[in-house]
Amino acid sequence: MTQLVLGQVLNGSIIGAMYGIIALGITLTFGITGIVNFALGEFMMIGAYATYALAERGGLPYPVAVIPACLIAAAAGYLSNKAFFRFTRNNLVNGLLVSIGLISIFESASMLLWTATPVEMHFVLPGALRVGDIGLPKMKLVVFAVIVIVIVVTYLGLARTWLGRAAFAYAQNPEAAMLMGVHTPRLETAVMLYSTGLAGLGGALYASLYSLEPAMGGVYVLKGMEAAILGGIGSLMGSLWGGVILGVIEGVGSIFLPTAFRDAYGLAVLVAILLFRPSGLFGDE
Amino acid sequence: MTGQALLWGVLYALPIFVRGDFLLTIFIFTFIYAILAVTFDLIFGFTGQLSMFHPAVFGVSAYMTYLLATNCKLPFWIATLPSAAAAVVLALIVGSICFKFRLKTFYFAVVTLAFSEMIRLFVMNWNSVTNGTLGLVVAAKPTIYWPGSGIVPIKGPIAWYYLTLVCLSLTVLVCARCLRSWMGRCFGAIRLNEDLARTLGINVFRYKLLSFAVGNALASFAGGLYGYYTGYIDPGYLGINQSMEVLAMVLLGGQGTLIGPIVGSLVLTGLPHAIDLRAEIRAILYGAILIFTILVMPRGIVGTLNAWRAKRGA
Amino acid sequence: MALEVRGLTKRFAGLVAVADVSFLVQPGEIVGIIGPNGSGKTTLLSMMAGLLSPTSGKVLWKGREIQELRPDIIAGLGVVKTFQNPQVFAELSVFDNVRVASHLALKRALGFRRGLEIVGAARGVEERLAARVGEVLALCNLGEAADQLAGNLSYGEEKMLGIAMALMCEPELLLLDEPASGLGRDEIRNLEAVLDKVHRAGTTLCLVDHKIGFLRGLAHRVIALNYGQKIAEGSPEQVLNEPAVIEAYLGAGHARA
Amino acid sequence: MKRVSLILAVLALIAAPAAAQDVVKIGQIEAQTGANAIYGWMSSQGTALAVDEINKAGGFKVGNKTYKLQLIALDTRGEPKEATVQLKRLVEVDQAKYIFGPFLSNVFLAVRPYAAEFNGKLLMWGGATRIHDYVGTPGHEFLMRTWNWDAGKNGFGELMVDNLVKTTGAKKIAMLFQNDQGGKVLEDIYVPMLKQKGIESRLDYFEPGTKDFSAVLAKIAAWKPDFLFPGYADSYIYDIVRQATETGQLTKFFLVRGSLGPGLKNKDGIEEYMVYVPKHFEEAEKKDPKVAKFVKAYKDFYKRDFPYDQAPLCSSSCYDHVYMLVEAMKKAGTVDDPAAVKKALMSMTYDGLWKIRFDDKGEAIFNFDVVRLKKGGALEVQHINPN
Repeated sequence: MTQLVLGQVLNGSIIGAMYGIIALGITLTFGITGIVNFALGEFMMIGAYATYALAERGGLPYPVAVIPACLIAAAAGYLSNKAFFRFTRNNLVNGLLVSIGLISIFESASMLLWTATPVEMHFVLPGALRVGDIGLPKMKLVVFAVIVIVIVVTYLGLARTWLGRAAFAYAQNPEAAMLMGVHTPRLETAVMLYSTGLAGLGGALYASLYSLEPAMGGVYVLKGMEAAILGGIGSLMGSLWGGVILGVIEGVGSIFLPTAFRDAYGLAVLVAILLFRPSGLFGDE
Repeated sequence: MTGQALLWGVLYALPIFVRGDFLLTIFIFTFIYAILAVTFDLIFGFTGQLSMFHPAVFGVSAYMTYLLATNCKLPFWIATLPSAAAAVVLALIVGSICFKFRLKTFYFAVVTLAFSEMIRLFVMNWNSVTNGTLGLVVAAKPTIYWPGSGIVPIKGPIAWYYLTLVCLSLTVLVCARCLRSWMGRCFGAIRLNEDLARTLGINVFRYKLLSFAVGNALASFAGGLYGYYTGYIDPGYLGINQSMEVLAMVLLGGQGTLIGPIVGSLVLTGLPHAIDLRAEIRAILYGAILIFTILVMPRGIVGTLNAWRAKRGA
Repeated sequence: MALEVRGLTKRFAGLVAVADVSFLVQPGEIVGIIGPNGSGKTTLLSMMAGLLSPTSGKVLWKGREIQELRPDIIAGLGVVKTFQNPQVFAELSVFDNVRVASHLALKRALGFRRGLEIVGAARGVEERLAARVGEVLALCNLGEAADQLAGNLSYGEEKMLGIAMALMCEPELLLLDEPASGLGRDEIRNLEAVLDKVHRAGTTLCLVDHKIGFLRGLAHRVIALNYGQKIAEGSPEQVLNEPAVIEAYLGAGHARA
Repeated sequence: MKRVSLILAVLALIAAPAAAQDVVKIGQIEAQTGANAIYGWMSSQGTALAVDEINKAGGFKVGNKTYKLQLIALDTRGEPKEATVQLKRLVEVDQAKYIFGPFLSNVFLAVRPYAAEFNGKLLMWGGATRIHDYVGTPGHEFLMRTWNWDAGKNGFGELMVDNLVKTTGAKKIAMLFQNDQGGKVLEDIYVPMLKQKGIESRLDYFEPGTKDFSAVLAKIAAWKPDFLFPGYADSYIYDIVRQATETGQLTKFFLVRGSLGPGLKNKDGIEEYMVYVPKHFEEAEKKDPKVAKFVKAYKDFYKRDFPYDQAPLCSSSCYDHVYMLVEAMKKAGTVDDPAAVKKALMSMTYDGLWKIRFDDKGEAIFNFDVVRLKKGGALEVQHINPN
């Protein structure tokens, strides 16, 4: 039993990290530019299918395919920001509606391209690491490592670099930031590029683990949002922790309780935490 | 004003010109969803609370109405009342939790959504009562007293058209009455400036809760109607996408108005059937229309029309 | 007595905004609270109105402790506060702004019977209140601005609207936070006239300001604060001659003038 | 107001009936987009392909008149609300007498009452599991089910389970179903069936949209079953099989209906993978010219390589159904009397890609293949013909 639970704690953290990378995107866009992008899941989908296309059809080795995939997702992000999102700044509901629209567009577009039948990549790194009864697929460990690195780097980057300071100044007070000489549209674009690129990376990693279908984005953006809020909007490490906590709760929850309720376990904890820490676990009061 | 009168006039006169189940059905669904949209607008557009709780109320009331009507042999109309009561209770519980802890915008939305989801999972897995994912088949129809022929079941498109239209009208009427009174003033005050409202002696918590409860109570009737019209109830009623759809209707039609949600509902219900293209293209177009409407007319169709009328008037 | 402040103290992380301040406000009085910026005047007023809860000490209104009550309840009890930088419902017309403020009056008039008003009964009350709104606007010389959007008002008018809304709450004690700050000469004269009328109508006033000139004309009694502490209390003349005040405050005041 | 009138205008445009004499209209309500599109989308592909072929071949002769087919395929997005409106449109505006679909039970249950009003004037054949409850019952003569049923005399589920027990002597079977209509129906069929056959079983549900099954799989593995029996939904089986085999938790799979793909893909991880497929296309393509023709036609028509997974199961079946319907019309000598056409359908056996006939209730019975996959990919195909 303990091994069963331990296994799910590990596995849950890995799945959680996947939520975390989307959460990071949400936190960045919402925290810094005040733009709500619930369509991040779709950029994940784009990244995933792009990886699939490049690796399976294009014959690139997976690690090579990942990079252009991220760029493609980021490009899509750039366009949708230029076209739509920048008009929804600080407007939660409009951002929400634009996202709904985008989801419908991207999903159908990928249906045209890839059809509703799921596709699966060749196994990048098959096999699993076994410790006692606990088996962890090797690829999952790689994915986990990559995500953790990415998030930590982002964190350090935003804490240290000029862009980071600018970003936070902007988040605090856009007008002042503008006076300080932060070129705001450029900053907005940068954040949008980065967050959608992250989503793309998430998708690329996802593609190495699961089968792909056009509707895959929906679930993940919800989880990502939960994770972002759990960790506290605006807190970068919070998004990782939020994701991990969510993943572990779901994993361990489904061990002891019926799996049909899996999603409810995360939600219940989310509500409980929001009530006692309205700004999330790591969000500043 | 005249625009509204015209709209209602057209709606009530429509069956004279428009025959056929197909078109009328679009309107019937429009009206049922408009009930949801209007009540959502009461909470969101007028009181400024972005609630994602409508699907829960919609679904729960659909189930309750049917279960009470069949198991307790109640007539449809009586059965809707306990369902509305249940909606109020749910709203009071969820609402007081959220408002006590001062949850705003984003956070309020997420927590209400979370509750709604948990209720959905609960309904979906409570097989003994809700028949789980298999859902419930509703054979019965609501009945009314018709002078001359006594108690008759409501059948056929025309009957349903007027039934739903009247229900919508009543909902709008109730909302309008509330909004035109002190209640509406308090809602507005809370939406516009919560702190100021507080210093002017308005009990913010109470009025947020009131708006949430009234909105959900009225919304619950839509559930009963929908269940009996389509003749089939399943957990899909409580899906998140319902929230999104209603939100889209309100934003598209014009938040903070009572007519807007109806127009929005008509557009979004009619649109998919108006676009006669292959599936994927249609979905893409649908999304594009959503986005551009909201970007071109941030105040929604009715909001923009009003502004335009005002400008022309001034 | 109407209102008693007893040993009121407020600490924000570290610094003490208000330190053990006590004073009385008698019915029918006009009390002024003066002090340089950052001397804790606004904090003191906010605690009296229930917008902040004190770290220690009490606020008694007619012998009842109110320092822990919600602002809307305190307003209901007759203590209403205006804001230093005016707060209005920008999207509503001036008339509707004040109409919203008539909530307490309606509550007093109907209690829970106001439920009936929704179904159209008790229209009379509403009409009476609407008329009352007109009076208040006239009293504040906002009559002709009634149909404007509050958002389009000038700074001075907005402050006046704030007072009008407060008045519509039928306060027994009106707390005014720097009503004169940022106003032009005529606007100040207008303000003084309005406050005078209000006071004659029997409302107790408690004003915060750093403009002595303004208070000297108006206040019966002045309380001087510095660094959150009460350094003097008495008639305007007394307080202004108080050495502590001169040193802590007027010097600065002259320097500014 | 503008908007309203505009939409009315547009709707009116659609409503303009364009009923030409020599055209037989086939309506189709399937989910072509949305989360549950997998079956509906493929079926609509098969239908479209068949209709195109028949028309290209110059239509078909009934009596002394030549008819062409007009397919009106509408996308329900899996929403009962949409489907209801669309069916009404098909019946009233387009006056289609033959309705293909739906595959989704929630859609079917929502449109059933309306369709029943046209009993006798309509022929509706869909694959939805819940059609089984209504097909053949009084008032539902318009209804036919295009899928064979798991349980009962010709039930493929029954056959599969017996086969499994006979060949492997399995004692413990763990079931893992999606928590939706299909899953619930499977539970109602297989839990008692296994019990009655003296097999110990456990059942876990997973939320639709689940991608990572490691938690529930670990839970199941701890129970140490002989076989894992995942539900029908193709979209999940790839992930389930991969995640189960990758960690070596579970290596024996038993699918009463599904596709071979996941087994082949993880052929080194599995020990045994037993599956019902309507047709083992990879093999049939080589042997059966009809299948080869179909696969080629599909590739040419959609400019896309042929999916050998469960999907063809839908596409090919609906492809057959169109031809079968045409045959039935010829046989019945009429195109606008659905009742007569149904009678013809009930009495015939169509030998297309599949061998299809209908039982006395109007539910399809057809031949299928049981494929057994061993570690390393050794295949063993067994053709079963209930006819």
